[in-house]
Amino acid sequence: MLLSDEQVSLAEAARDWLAERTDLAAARADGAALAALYSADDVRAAAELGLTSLLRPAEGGTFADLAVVVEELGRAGSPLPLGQAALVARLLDQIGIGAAVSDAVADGSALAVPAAAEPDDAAIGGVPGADGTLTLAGRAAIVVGGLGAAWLLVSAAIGDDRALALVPASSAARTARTTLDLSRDIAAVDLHGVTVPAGDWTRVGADVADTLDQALALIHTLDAVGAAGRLLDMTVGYVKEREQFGRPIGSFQAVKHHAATMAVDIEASRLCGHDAARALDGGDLLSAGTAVAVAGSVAGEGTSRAASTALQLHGGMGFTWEHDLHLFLRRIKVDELVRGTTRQHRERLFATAG
Amino acid sequence: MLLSDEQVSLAEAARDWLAERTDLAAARADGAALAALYSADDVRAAAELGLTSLLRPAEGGTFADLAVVVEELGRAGSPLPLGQAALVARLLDQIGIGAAVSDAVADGSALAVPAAAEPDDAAIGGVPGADGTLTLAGRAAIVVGGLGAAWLLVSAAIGDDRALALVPASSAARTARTTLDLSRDIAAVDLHGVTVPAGDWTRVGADVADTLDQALALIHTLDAVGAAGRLLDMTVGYVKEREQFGRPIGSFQAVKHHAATMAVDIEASRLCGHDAARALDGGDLLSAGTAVAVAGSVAGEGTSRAASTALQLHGGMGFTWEHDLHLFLRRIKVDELVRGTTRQHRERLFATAG
Amino acid sequence: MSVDWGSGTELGELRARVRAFVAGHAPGRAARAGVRSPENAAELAELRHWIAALFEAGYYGADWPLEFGGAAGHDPRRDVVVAEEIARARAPMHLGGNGLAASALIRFGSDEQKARLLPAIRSCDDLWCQLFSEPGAGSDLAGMRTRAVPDGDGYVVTGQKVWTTNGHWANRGYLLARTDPDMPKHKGITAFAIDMDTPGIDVRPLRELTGTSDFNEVFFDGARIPATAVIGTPGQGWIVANASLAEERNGVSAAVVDLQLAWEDLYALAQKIEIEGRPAVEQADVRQRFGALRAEIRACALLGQSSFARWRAGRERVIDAPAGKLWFSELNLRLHEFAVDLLGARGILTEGDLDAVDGGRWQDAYLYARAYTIAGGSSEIMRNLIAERALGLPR
Amino acid sequence: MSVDWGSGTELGELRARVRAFVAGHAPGRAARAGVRSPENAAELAELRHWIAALFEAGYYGADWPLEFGGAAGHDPRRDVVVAEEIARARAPMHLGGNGLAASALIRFGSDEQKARLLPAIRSCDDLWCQLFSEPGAGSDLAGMRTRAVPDGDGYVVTGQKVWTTNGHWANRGYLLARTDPDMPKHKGITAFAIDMDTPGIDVRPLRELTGTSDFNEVFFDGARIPATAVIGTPGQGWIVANASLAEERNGVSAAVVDLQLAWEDLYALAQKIEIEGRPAVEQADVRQRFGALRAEIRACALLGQSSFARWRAGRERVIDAPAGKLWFSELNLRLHEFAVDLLGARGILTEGDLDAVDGGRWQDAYLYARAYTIAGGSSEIMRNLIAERALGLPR
Repeated sequence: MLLSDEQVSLAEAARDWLAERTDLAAARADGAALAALYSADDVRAAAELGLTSLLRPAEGGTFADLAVVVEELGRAGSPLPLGQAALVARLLDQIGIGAAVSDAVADGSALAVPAAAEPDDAAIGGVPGADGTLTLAGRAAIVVGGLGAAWLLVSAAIGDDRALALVPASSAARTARTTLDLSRDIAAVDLHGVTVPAGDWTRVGADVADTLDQALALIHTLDAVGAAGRLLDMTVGYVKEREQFGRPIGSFQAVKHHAATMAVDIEASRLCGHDAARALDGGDLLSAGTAVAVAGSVAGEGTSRAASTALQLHGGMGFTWEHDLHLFLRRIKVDELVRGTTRQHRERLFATAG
Repeated sequence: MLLSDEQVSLAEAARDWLAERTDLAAARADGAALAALYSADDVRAAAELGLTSLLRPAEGGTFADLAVVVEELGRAGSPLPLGQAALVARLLDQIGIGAAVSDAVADGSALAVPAAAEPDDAAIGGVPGADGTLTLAGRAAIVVGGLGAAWLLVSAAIGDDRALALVPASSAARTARTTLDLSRDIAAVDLHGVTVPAGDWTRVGADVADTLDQALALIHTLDAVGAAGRLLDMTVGYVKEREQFGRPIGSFQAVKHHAATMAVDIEASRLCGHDAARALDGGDLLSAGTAVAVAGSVAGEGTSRAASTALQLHGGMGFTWEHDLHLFLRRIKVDELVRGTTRQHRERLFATAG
Repeated sequence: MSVDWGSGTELGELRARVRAFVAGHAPGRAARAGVRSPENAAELAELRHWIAALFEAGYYGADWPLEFGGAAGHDPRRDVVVAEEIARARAPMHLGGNGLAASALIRFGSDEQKARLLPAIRSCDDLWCQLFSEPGAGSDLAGMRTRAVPDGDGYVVTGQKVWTTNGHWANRGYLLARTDPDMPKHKGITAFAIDMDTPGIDVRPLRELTGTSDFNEVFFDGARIPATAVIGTPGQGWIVANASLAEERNGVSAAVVDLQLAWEDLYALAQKIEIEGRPAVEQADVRQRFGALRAEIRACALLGQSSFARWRAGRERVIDAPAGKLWFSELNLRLHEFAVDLLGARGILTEGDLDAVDGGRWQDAYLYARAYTIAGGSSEIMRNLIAERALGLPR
Repeated sequence: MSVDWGSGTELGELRARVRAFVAGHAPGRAARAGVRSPENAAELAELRHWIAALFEAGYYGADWPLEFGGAAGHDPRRDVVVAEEIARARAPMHLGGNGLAASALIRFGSDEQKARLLPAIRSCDDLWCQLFSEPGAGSDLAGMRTRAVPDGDGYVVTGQKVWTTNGHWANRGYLLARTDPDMPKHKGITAFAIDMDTPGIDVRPLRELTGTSDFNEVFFDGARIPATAVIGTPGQGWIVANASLAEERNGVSAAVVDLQLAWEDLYALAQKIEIEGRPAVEQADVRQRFGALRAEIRACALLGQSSFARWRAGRERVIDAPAGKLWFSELNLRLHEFAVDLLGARGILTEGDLDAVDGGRWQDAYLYARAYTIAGGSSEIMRNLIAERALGLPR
């Protein structure tokens, strides 16, 4: 269950690359345009590193590998929706539509992200036409990467059936969201009246639809783990340097205990996140669903608590707009609330225990 | 809202007297008989101090005064159900039955305690007979002071009406309870078939029945506040003396912060408890009901947390049977769970907010 | 909504009058958490007008010396009622800097200072900022490094202050600086009443993590101030500052009113939203949280009232103020964390988003909440204080 | 009940065999929390028989040297499976003292000691107690004060030990004592294998707050022990003790199984009880707590497995063991506090009361739970360790 040497290398490569490419100052810019957050060149470079094709069956990609990368995206505070894109590439390959889009994602010439209703919202509906088209109705309230993506893989319901449909992002009505998160591109996507040609959509089994939901949830959990890890590093660094009453505040026992609690919360969250990734690789959707909910429950509480502690330990310093701290705190809160809240994960763990 | 000079004196007198009279070692004795916990002489002496007649209208007694005494009973870990007895004396005076019993309680020749079903249990039923008697059915699962009392004031339901009935304790089937609490006399009281003669019972308004319920709940809250205060004193004393790594452990910042949190929890709990007592004196039962629930909610969590911290800070020392610590921890947990749990108090605060 | 929060103080007739006055005169207050500065000159003018009206009506300044407009036999409970009613109407409070400066001047100022400076506080023609906090000191006020070096008939000030509310609007400053670097810690500090347009003072706005900008950094680069600026005597600054800080009592009851309003608004919101297809208020965990918070808010009020009553009776204890501060600040944080979580995925939307609930106020308050656990002595400092000075644990 | 807790280790065939063996041979274990001693001689005999059978079958002691019955190429994951299956069947575990002594003797003992002492551990003819903790030292093992003064061909021991499990049954003791008082802290400590019937050793039962009596105080008053009792070399005691303590790894996975069983039993109980006239399991707050605990138990298992895997791979980190210990002990406390609270007023009834739920086991476990956050390095010590040694914060 430890990371393989390859995974450690992958993490390091992603970390180095992201550290160089991520401009957190851009996230603080007022009315930050998406263009300021990342460029087409960033996407191409990520693809060259293999980060968008990590999950393609032909590459032997695994969720366990993806977990490593997503954690680094969170740690960097990166705007790039690479986890989401890699997931779309995998699903397209798996269900046999949109081969060209999958290739485009893999080579970095375009981004594609999933568009699905939030768990508590009404599902996006699809009505099949006589000519093999599918007409969509409904809205994905929160789509991470929705503005920058060229393509959306829409998770839709046809009565009791589930379907996935690939639509050009430009065909949907997209609105930039103003959220707690300043470091990512988040959009509302309205799909009312979008018609998907035959061949660009297909009915899928519950397994595929569930994989999409679970993987999306897990991406946010792992992102939060990475972001919280960054906050721990920032906090440890700060309390070693900062002096009060003539001593570094990191030498005060209460500060030590807070930092230790952060470290334990993050370690437990990380282990649960990686365990869930392995469970998704294992292919048993019931086990995977449980593991994803476990990770969501443990990390939802643990990473938000860690973020809150980080802010407290930074004192006034962390309270300023210019400090990076709040960017990660905000991001972690968003990760906790979208694609399944901590509360929803716990309800699932209770309801499936019978 | 501060204690009056008279109340401070009352508290001090009760504290000194209880410190002398309370034998915590007896609580630890195996199969401790009630006789070992307290004697008829203790009751008489308490009455002489005025502790059983504190609430009698003719004495100008107030719940605010009672609060002071009950807190001291908890602080001492006393087995004496003086709050309960004082409450019975007041209610008997108020509803005009059992004058002799009320006097006996006041002069310490007998103890009387309320017997009521726990909030989540079925009420004790009463069926009036043609001859003016009342025949009871049902059970009070937890009656503090039930074994040592000569009389029980039973809170019963006659259909939708409420009634109070005074019965000789010997007429009910009483069983000693084995509970977490080692320092108090707790009994189950079965009242099936007990017939109460005319004149020993009366229908009462909801105000009287509610006062009984609220006062009983509050007695447990204030008892827990006193017990937690004792634990704070014990803990502060211990961490000042006990050395580790060559320093008193009370000089470690994390220990300090735990102790400070205890102190704040207890202070808030105490203020809420005394506020509820004043609200009961105020006579507006809606306000009083809210204030009692506020106290139950704040102190239920606060005193149990303080007890748990006290045990942690005492380390192995507090883990031994011979140390008094666990007697108070146990008592606090019982105070939290009987006559309304923290959860029930919070539900009430929600439900009455509309 | 009609939650019975218990009556704070019982000066009912005064309360009714203040309530009517506030309803008739107060400008609105933006639904933002915490200490917020006027956003523009128009807001500032409105605020000056409102504060002056409160002084004029005798609701503010009643505790001042008679010759400066105070009332004979003033009952401090009246100040509590005024503060509560202003908060209840969501109207702006007294400016913190002005209140603090007035209190210092009244207790320690020279007759000349009082005559010159107090009237302009009443009329609100002057705006004061407090210059205490430093980037290097934080909760360790004694570690202050800004120096005021005696030089001829005055002092030359060099150093940096931070978290200066209204610094960019203020024309007067209430400054603490070290005049004697050889004295240990909090000795050798002096309080000053300075002009903010003194050459060598540079005020730069500081933006908080909420995105708003209510505080400033203030840089002193050889700013020359006259000896007459000293409040009290040189070296007495620590005593002056502590005495005026300790008078910030009415803030607690106003803060409790803010909590009550937030609870009531959140309760109303919970009636409308659904969780898992059922009204949120039918979920037992939601009910439990609301019930617990209601109790904790009441406890907060009682902590404040008890502390106030003890102060009036001359029986204040070391634990009183820090316990109230701790309880309030942590409760306020819990309440707003709960608010954001209650909203589920919609909880991420902030001011500016069309779908943001209540204009994003819950998210704003959630982010701002940590200010209270940090500023004015962090929770850690409060716990140290209680442990060492109230419980007597060894340093 | 069939909660999928995730597979701990994957040695499925072994697991099935152990499960059958345990079902066939194990005596029952009382539903009491924590480390509990046999209550009488009959229980003790049953226990000896059971432990010996586990050695005989090769489920225990497989990691021992071949000449003392160990297996070639032993895979430590087998030990985890054995521990988990014994816990899952609620059967008694290996005696802590015996395991610890064996591990110390195997790594540091002389050939003579091994030949003399190991066989009686296998056969469980010997019962060992661990003599480490002292009333004055607690979590500060380096502050140990019991002295073993060199005297002729041996040592004279004076001092006091406490929290000695099975002290009243044990015939052997694994003792740490200070042989050189001039050396600082943890230097100058020596490990000994002693006979408990040595004159000058007095074992007195200690009763815990639960009312049961599983520990002892052990008084040494000039007890004379031979030089051959030294394990390793004089002054090496700290290293010996730490090495053997570090091998208590299988305990974690067994403890997780205990948590899983407790959760499952509590879940079953929650199906039966009512809160406010509705089944407890329909209350959202109850559901939330169960859901959260299920996740936290799984996290506990993963912390243990990760730590174990890192150890096997030679990549153990400072944070691993303390993080697992902290997580387990605090989770165990939360779970049992929840259990007692869930029962409402009935939660006060304990063993011996006719109406006590499940014979009072939840109350017993609730009281016992604090032992885990105190013993074996308190939560405070664990957090210090993580902060200073894993995060590098200054002392």
